[in-house]
Amino acid sequence: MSNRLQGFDTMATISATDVDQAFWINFWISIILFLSVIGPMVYFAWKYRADKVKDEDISDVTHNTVLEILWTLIPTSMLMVLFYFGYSSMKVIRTMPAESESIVVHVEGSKWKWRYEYPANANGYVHKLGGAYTKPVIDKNGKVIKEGTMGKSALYVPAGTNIILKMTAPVGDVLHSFFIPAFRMKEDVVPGRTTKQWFNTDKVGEYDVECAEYCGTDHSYMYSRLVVMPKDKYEAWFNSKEDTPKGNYLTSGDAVLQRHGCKSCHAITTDKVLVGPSLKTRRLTSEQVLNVINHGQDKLGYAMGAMPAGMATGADAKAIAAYVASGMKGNQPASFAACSSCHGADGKGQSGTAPSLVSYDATLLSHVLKHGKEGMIGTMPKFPYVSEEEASAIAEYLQSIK
Amino acid sequence: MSHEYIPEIATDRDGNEYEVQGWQDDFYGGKLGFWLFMFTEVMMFGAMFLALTYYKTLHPEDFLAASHHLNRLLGGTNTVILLISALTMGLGLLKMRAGDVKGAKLMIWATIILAALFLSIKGVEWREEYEGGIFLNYGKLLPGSDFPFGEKIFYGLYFTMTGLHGVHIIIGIGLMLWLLKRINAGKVTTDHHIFYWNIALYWDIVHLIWVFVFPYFYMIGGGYVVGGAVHGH
Amino acid sequence: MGTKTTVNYQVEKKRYYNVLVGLLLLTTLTFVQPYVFQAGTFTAQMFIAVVKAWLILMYYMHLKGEKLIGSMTIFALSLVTIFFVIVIAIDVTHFQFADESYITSGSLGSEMDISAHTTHGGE
Amino acid sequence: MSKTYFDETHCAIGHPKSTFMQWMLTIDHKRIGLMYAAVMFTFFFVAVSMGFLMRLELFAPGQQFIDGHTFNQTFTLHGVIMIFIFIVPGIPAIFGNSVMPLMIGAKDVSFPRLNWANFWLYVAGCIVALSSLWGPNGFADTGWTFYAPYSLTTNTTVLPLLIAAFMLGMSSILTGLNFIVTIHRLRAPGMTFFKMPLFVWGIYATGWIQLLATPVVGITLILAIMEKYFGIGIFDPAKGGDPVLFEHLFWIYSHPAVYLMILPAFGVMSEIIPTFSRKEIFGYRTVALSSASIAGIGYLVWGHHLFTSGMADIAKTVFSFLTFFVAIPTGIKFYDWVATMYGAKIVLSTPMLWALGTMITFVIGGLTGVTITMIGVDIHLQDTYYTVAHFHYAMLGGVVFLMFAGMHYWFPLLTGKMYNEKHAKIAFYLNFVGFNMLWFPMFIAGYLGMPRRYFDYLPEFQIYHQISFFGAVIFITGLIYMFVVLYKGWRHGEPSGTNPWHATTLEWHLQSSPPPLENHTKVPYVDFNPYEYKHGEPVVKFDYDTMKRID
Ligand code: HEA
Ligand code: HEA
Ligand code: HEC
Ligand code: CUA
Ligand SMILES: [Cu+2]
Repeated sequence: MSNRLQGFDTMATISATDVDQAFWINFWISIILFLSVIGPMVYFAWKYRADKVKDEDISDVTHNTVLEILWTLIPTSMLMVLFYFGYSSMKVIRTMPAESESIVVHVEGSKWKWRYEYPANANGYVHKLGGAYTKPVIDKNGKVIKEGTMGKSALYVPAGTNIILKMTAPVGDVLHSFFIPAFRMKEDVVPGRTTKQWFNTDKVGEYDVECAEYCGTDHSYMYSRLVVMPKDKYEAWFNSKEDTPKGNYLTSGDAVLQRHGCKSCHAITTDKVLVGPSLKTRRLTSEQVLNVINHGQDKLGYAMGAMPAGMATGADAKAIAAYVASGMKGNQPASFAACSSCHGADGKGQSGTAPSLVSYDATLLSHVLKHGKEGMIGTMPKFPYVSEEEASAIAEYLQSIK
Repeated sequence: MSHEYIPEIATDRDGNEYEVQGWQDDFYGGKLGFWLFMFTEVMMFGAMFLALTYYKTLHPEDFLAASHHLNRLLGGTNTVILLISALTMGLGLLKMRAGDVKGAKLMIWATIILAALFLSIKGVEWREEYEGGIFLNYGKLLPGSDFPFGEKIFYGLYFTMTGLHGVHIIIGIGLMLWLLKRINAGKVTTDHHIFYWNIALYWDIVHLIWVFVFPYFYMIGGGYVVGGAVHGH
Repeated sequence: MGTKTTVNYQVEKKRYYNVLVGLLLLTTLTFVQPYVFQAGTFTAQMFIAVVKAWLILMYYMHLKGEKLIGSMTIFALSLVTIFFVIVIAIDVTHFQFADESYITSGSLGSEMDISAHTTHGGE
Repeated sequence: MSKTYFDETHCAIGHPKSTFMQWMLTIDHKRIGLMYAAVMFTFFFVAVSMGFLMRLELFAPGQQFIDGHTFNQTFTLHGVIMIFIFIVPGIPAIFGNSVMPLMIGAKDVSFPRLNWANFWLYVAGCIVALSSLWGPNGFADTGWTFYAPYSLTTNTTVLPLLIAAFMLGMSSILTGLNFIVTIHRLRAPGMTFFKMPLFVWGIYATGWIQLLATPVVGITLILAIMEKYFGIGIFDPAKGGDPVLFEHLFWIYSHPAVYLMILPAFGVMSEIIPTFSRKEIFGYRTVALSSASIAGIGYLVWGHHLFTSGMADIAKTVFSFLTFFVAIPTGIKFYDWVATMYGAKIVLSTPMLWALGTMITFVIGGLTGVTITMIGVDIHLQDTYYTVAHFHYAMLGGVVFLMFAGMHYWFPLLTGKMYNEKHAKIAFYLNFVGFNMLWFPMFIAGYLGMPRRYFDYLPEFQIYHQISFFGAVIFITGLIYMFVVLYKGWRHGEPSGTNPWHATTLEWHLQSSPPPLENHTKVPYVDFNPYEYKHGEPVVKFDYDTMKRID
């Protein structure tokens, strides 16, 4: 298991890059300062250890003005550098963009849930999301029987847009703090006050949200999720009356492409050549695509040179490969490409080969995928590498096509 | 201390002698200690004034409105009473230092009476406010009332601060009674009056706090209302 | 060592009365000030209070001529002043999002004009 | 034959015959110091067990032993004891009392009876604090910071805790007051401020913080009580109150309080380093004045705890800027200590080992403090385990370690015995390794987004908590080991003589050890600097009967 929170390393916002830069500058300056004290200390403790020094040789210096000025001024100047970076990294996070150019989401933190209220959409409908995180179920021995879930408690926002979070807590409630570790930002949610923070990210993906101000018994379960979706998907959902966006945007091939930054080089829907060739015009098998992702490629002689290797790995790489190879078919999860050969492009079955898959739920699906199935029509092969997430994405899709 | 205090002597290398201060009967030390204690009072009331000013900045209008309704006449009377009591206290100490023990005791009694007077007037004021529907945990100060925030906080702090000041007056009275007892027991004398001195200081700081409490609560409302009684909003 | 300090009773007594007169005058000033001029009532009141406090400190509390305690007092008082400057002048006057915040935008069901509260701060 | 304070002592009331009553009523500063130590370490172990309980619970995600509510009470109890009962009175109450008057050649503190009353006020405060453990709804679950409005709305037993904090604060104020007056009035003749040992400087600066900062938290707690029980609205938004004001008032005290903890600890360091370097301290004046300036600047920086509170951005900037200036005098101290070791003859006895170990841990604690004072970075790290690791490095790896250093250093002075050096050193290494293993991983977890006061956490952080747990186990072993070594030393140790370390300051120039009642036979005349060494031996020598210099 990874030791990082979802999306922690993506540097998805300016605040994340700024803060990390400031942090690492501080880190290296700290190392220097640490060594400037501890280095000599250890050296002296070893060099002047009692059994090596004769009493007559003990020096009696008690002052050295030059040194004293140096070790006042040098650290001071370093501190000013640190102050500058601390200040500048705050400046950006704390300078709100104009509300007219942003989406303002009202965030309310209360014991122990986050609620989100969107502005009215084109149809005058107001999305209200959020709710408590479901705690894991624990048996008598303290074993986790069922993991907790986020339910509908996620905050959905479009990529590439200014999002202002206008936060408060109900009067009578207590302090909370809306903390998005991946973006390196938090601000307290104060009853009786309105506080704000904002971000803008291009990286489609999901990010953990934690409550970082102590608020009582379930403080440690006051999680939420931030889901950054492609703009068009967001618009589609936002203007609908659906509770939550359908489809799992995290694992859909499109989102994965976006998250890993393929789209900055490859056009997807047009034939345009950006940095690399358009992926639409190219017809490759999934293995070929996978190969390019894993090893890069430099055969076609584009000005930018090579396609970098290792931009995506593991399940993501496979999802992308499948998606690209299948010709970027709409909303379908990328991994469904593997299924459509037998079950039909729309999943409604192909007589003779495989049955209609409409309305399969995730549990059954993942079981079949893991173990395969043998029945009257023929054999359904195993797909053990299809990840849990992908399976659920497929299931969701299947349920949506009824 | 029952036993006589004899200062010690230390000598430097050349045998010159130096008198050494001990902890017994250190007049200046006692005074210094008490001054330090008074700083803590200053910080305590300072913090409350800070809270007060915090909300005054947020709700300037409410504060003016609320200040109007306090009874300036009674508050002013109390100011003068404290002024005079500070004088009697000071004169008493002077008399003690000049050897007039009887006069000193008289002055202490005068101070006690003035202090009691102060408290009674304060009581009258609080009752007036109570009848006007303003009191701790009562009437307009309840969360549900439609009293503006600024006024709620103003009165909340008004009761807290004048209340705490009143507690100081009560403690002061207690201290003065104790002082009388010690004078009668011959423990506070013309030569050993540090206890008296410090209580006088205490009384002055109580007065000093009032010097700020009074205008802050009663006077900032400006001149529209003349010492009006509390009335509804 | 006793606590005997020499004192000239008459001189000291006279000083006490003089200070009393001064304080009474200032108290009168406190009273008339709002009726004489309106602007800056708060500042004027606090200024008078500071003068009174200074008189009390110097003469009733015998701070005059006390070098050590005097400088300690200055230290303590300047600390309080700094607290005020930081909390009031730097923080609250720049209260963020005042017009959107509940506590600064009128009370529950109040008929008062809430815009009066939103004149300060806010970015 | 002089009497030690174990034989007889002054009492606050009467002349009791029984030894027990003599201890209970004693106004002798050394006995009071020891009694503080006894009470404090008892509580320390309670708090330490709470810390360990938290580590056990956090061993794996999900609930292990205690539920969320109990966990919250656990860290509240841990924090309250550690801060208000253990570390704030800490070094001043133990060593300030038992050693400081000896260092300035005084017979006692200025107000010995006040000192006695303070001790009992302190004990009463501890009892009131603990009494809420049995309160109707269980112990408070507010965290040691008592943030409004949580502390005003929780139904757990907060009131006794607030009152207790007020009493403990009062005791601390009056102790500080006592020390300031003592240092001003009772220094031996000739001992100017710049001839005082540096520990006394530390205590002096601390005294001012105790005196001027503590009342603010006192009144804040009173306002909270007024609010909770008398319905005034100061922090409650329902009445227009602002919770952020509480944070201001709370930290106006509690930030200076952290310097109140560390300054006397730095004092201990400044005693130990020259003694075991056999050399006069480098830059005496700068070390002394830096204590004063840390105390002074320390008053102005409380806002760095409010970087994400909703405070105005301009205020954040000002506070961040000011906070950096605390690091400068602190840095000067460290460089002066290291410079003292240059060309010295370094005796690595146990106190010196502790002191050097603390240099490492405190510098880490301090430098990470600088990290979180960079506003942008703190916006990420505020209320994460990074902060928790920072303050454990500063408090445990700074103050408590130096307290242990002081315990080893003054042990022979106060007991007249010597502990077993070899075992004491082993205990040190265990503690040092255990400590770093316990807290270093928490920096990483915090940076990766592990919030504090979480009873359950995402599985991503498990590995750090596990390493940390094993560190705690090693640390336990070390702590217990250390106390056993000291206990054995006290009971069965070799007599140590009056000046086993060849130290220079006055507390080592007594005619017997443990020190006699009323300390020095005669008051010495101090016309020398506190750390005068020549060829590794103290320059100033006394005839202990007359306290006359014989060098
Ligand atoms: C003994 C206790 C102690 C000490 C000494 C310190 C010292 C410092 N602390 Fe710490 N701190 C705490 C105890 C302490 N702290 C506690 C208990 C909390 C949390 C409370 C809570 O929320 O529960 C806290 C929290 C805390 C925060 C808030 C974190 C948050 O909640 O977001 C901040 C932010 O600025 C901070 C900063 C500092 C700084 C800059 C110092 C400086 O004084 C450090 C100075 C020292 C050095 C810098 C190292 C030595 C110097 C050199 C080697 C010289 C060269 C170096 C430079 C020039 C940089 N501390
Ligand atoms: C002086 C201050 C001090 C000290 C020394 C410590 C020491 C320790 N603390 Fe700390 N701690 C605080 C002050 C301190 N703490 C404060 C102020 C907080 C914030 C509270 C809040 O959020 O409100 C805090 C919070 C805090 C937390 C965070 C809680 C959270 O945010 O979720 C944790 C978690 O592990 C922790 C653990 C520990 C541990 C393991 C130790 C250890 O280092 C202790 C070392 C000891 C052991 C590991 C075990 C020792 C021995 C035994 C168990 C046997 C004992 C019995 C006998 C022999 C009689 N502490
Ligand atoms: C080689 C062709 C093939 C591919 C590719 C394929 N399947 Fe199948 N699948 C079958 C056949 C044949 C069956 C029918 C087995 C049976 O007789 O029940 C089947 C059955 C299933 C069933 C069970 C239907 C039922 O009624 O029991 C599910 C669910 C399913 N497939 C899902 C998928 C998914 C999801 C994918 C893509 C990852 C996929 N399949 C890819 C051939 C295929
Ligand atoms: Cu909400 Cu913690
Ligand atoms: Cu701090």
